[in-house]
Amino acid sequence: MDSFIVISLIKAAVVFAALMATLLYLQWVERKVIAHIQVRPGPYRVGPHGLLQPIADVIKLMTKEDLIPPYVNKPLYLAAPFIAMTMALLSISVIPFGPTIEVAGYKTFMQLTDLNIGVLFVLAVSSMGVYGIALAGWSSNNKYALLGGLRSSAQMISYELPLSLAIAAPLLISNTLSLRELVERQAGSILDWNVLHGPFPQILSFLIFLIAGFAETNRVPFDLPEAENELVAGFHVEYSSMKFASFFMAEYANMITVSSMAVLLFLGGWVAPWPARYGSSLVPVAMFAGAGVVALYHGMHPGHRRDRRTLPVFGAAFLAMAAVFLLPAVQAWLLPLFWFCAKTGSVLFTFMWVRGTLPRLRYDQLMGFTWKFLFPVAFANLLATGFLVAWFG
Amino acid sequence: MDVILFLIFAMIAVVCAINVVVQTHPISSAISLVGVMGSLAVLYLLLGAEFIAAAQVIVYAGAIMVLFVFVIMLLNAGAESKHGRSLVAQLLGAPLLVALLGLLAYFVERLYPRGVSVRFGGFTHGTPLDIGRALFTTYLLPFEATSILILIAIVGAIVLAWKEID
Amino acid sequence: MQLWLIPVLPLAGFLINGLFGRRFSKGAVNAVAIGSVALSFAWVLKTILALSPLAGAYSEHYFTWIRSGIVNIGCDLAVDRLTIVMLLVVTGVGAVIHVYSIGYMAHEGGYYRFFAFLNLFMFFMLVLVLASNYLVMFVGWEGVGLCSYLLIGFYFDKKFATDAGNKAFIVNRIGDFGFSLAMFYMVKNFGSLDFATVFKQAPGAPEATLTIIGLLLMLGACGKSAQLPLYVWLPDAMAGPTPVSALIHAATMVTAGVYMTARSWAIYAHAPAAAETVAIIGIATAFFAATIGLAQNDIKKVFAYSTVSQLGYMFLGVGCGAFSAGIYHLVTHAFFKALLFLGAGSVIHALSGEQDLRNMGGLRKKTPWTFWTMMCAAVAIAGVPPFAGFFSKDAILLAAHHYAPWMYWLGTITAGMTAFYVFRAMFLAFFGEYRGHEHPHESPPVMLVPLAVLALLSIGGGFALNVPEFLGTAGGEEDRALMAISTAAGVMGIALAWLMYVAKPGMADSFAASMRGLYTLVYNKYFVDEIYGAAVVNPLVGGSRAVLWKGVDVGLIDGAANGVGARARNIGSVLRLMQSGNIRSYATWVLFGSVVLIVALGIAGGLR
Amino acid sequence: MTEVPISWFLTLSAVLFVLGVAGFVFRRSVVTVFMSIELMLNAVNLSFVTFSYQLQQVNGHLFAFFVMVVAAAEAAVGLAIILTVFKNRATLNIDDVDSMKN
Repeated sequence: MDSFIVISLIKAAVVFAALMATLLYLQWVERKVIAHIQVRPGPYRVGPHGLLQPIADVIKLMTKEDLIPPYVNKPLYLAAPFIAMTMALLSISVIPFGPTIEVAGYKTFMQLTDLNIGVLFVLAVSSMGVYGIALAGWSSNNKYALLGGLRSSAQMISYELPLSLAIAAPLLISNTLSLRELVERQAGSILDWNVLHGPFPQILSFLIFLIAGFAETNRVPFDLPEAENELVAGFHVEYSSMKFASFFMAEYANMITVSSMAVLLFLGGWVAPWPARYGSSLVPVAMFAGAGVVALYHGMHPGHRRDRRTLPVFGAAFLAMAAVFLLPAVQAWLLPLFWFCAKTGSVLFTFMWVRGTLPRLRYDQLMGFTWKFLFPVAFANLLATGFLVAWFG
Repeated sequence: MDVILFLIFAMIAVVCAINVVVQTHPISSAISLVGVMGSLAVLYLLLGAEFIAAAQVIVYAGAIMVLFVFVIMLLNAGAESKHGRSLVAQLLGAPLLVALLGLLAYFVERLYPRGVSVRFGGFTHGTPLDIGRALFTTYLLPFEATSILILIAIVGAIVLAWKEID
Repeated sequence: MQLWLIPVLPLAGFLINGLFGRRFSKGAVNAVAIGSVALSFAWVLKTILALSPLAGAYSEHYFTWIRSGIVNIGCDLAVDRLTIVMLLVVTGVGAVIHVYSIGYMAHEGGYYRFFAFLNLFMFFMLVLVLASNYLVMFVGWEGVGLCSYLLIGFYFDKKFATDAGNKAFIVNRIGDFGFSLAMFYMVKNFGSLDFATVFKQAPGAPEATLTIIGLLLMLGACGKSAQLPLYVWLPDAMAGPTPVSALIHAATMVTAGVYMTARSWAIYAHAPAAAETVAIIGIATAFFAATIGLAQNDIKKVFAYSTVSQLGYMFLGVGCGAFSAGIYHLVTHAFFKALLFLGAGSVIHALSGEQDLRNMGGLRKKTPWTFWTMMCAAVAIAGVPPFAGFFSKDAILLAAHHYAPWMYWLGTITAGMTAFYVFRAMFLAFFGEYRGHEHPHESPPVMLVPLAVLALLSIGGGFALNVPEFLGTAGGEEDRALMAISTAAGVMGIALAWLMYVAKPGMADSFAASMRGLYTLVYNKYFVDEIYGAAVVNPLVGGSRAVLWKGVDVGLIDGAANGVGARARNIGSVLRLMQSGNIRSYATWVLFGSVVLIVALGIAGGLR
Repeated sequence: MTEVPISWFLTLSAVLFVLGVAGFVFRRSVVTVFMSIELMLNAVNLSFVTFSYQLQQVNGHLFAFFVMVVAAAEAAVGLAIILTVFKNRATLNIDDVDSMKN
């Protein structure tokens, strides 16, 4: 009993810290990615390659004046960012990052808690997320904010349907609602992942899930609630300081949730693309080593003066990481974690990539797209999967 | 532990429910109602109804109440107006309510002596598997009927909302 | 042997034509209607070949229709020799008349409707004939009544046609009432409606029972076969198209009563009183109708009364115990009377709708085919040997002589009158000068070929088809003297007609003038319709108006309904005060109701 | 004492139900009245699930599920009606909606 509580607390602390750090740096990564897509360097001033930029942003936001406009509905105005943030973080608690591990004699899951209705839990929590935005829009007592809130609630209700339907299809194949079992049933090689699984590959529902996920997280090209050029920022126009930051963090946390759900449902979770006996365990080593070598090489021939010191440091760190991955003692939990993070990172990169590529939709296009195209296709896909499962299962 | 959980969430539920009734602004009522539903979901978990708890949050809190909030925002409904009166409701309402509550409580106490009690984990047949099995065997016809009902409701809602302003 | 195919083929024709005929061309309608009847005829022939020599009855059971207590009624069809005769007449003559109708109905509206109804009639008639119990027979019985109604009122835009249809239907109800009572009585006493079961029990049953059943059945037969006193509908039924008169109201449907009586001979054989009543009604009808026929001017009316009269002959034969003679006459009558009607139709067709004999004359030259074929029929009905009518009529008269000589003499006089009025019509139509205004023209071949076929049957049908022998009940010994007397009566009738209408055309009028009262009486059909109107119809209508409408309907039913409404409104005007339209008030009332309900449940002990 | 008497759940359900009725009877805003109905439905659902626990069978959950489905359908139609009424009469006060026509 006691050890359970202690382990849970430790795990919660670790996950929370890691999540916060990720949230901080995810924004840096996104700014960098967008910048490179648009052929510009992005943040570069604060710290090497702008690496300290997030810290600076946090300091800036925390020290800013927290302005509460006089005409807002105060309780809800204050509650809205809190709700948004809470709901965004809550779903992380059921997401598994790896298999059972043994640390100092204690066996535990690399997961805060394993629910046998994990998928439903994530759906439930994410469906509550809309309150944050809707209430923020309404309580601000501002027409732009109200419009943003209205748009977001309509959009999120609408896109939840294809999202749920797209989730249902792989669930039919795996026949479980527990996220952990879901991954365990995709174990093996890349061909066992739901996205490519057996007689009924779920490519279609994977794409639908991704598209609906963009909409659920209010990302480009579906970011109408905060369309800055018509609604001057939408639902959070009246927010400043840490409250504003909360909405931002909630959005990124939601992105992470959606990405990890995509990975768990379709891409096999922490399972390597091919079995370790064919050398999949060497992939991270090779990657880190390659990155280290490249960094070292650029450190020898620096583009900037400062890089002469920073790049070799990073190169050395990467090489050290590669070495760590070779240690058998940590391989058991580090490898799954690596694969999970790699896959989630790839999906997150897709998010950024899309943002840097696609223009924003018009509102009627947005609604028409989900109701007239996405929903029927998701439905047809679910039906087909159901029939195939009944036929072959 | 179970008693404490029950008392906490029952308290939240009752307070939120009272708030639903006494708040004059619809959106406050709506948020309070979400609170009631959330705490009820926890109580469902306590009773071993995992699926219903999840459905409660997804369907009620996540869809129906969002729809309410959406409509309130769309109509920009303010605090309710005070005019209009119902003599019957004013005269009979409160006594009847008290009578109803008293009767219900009395019969519950009379019909359910203290012997039967609830303990977390005392009922394990509320999983999605059990629900699904019952839904597609014993309750197949009602299930299909509800799907027709939903379809009709969608059509009806569209027809109603389609009407232009006179 | 798939007997069901025989009636179902025309039914299929009815369904096809009735449902889709509106879009069909006339050729397609013809093909369906005549094809179905011809196939049915062919199937009858095949049945005969397959079942010959058919010593006993052959029956098929399809399904149990009604099972209730002791009553077990199946949907059964059966074939025996009697049925075979009827089948051949119905399908054979039916097919010929279908062909004829192509020409006759060519210019009429509702072409597909006519053929659909004809096919439906064939279906019901065949069910009637094939039935192996009284209930299935009753289905056909009612069905042909329905078709008769539909076809009499075929020109439903004409008041007299619809009135005639109503009259036929209502008068038949009286007869059907008798038939139903007979069936109930049979179920009560025999516990069955199957022919075989009933007839097997009949010899042992009390005579009173059998007499009651026989009389009730006779009432049904009188309605369907237009006997006294229910004959009044048949002359009016001539409002329908002429092929209908020929098929339904001369050859087949009206003989259903004769068929039914003959079918039930096992009952009559043990109920002499009932049989005697049948014979008396038959001879009375024969004589009575013949007298009316003497003075009619409408060519179809003449033949209609002739039909009534001839049906009387058939009943006479059946009633005298010579049911095979009655059936024999039924067959030959079907040939020559159908021919007479079709010929009359041809004449009417030639004159573009003219039916009054006084506007005809001299048509012998203009329409030779019609004249000669009709002449065959006229000679046959007059009872001149060796034409068809001679044999059958003679068989009946012979039986009547055995039974009661006065019936024979009355029958012979009637035979003379028959010859007279038929030839009167023939002479008025075909001899002398043409008195009309239309331009007569011979009918198309499609109408003449059926005439020729029926003419051949009228000529040779008598000695070629010995029906009594086929039915296994050959008549008694021949009596040359009686034969000669009846033949002489016929010839005398012809001669008298010749004298009065060809040799000395003025003689008829002076004769009528000299016997003014009698002539008026006969000309107006003894005022039977008027008597019925005064005695039955008017009191009924008046009574319904005064009592049922003013008293029961307005006073009682409307009063009760309005009273209930008024009370409800009074109560409502009080309760309305609760219906404020305020939703919260309603909710409070619902709350009030639920509290009361819970309290009541608690007091009643429902919540324990 | 770690177990909760089953009557507590039912009493809670009764309290919530009565609060829903109170909202229906005393509130004037159509939307709030509607939400009171949802509150009553929730209270009844709690009873169903409790009974299911008491009888150790899943049927009560099914009833609760069907109630949710019906509530969803009702919300869709009801809110559409509220929208239409608001369009036509520009009011959300339930006491103003007391006649079939204006």
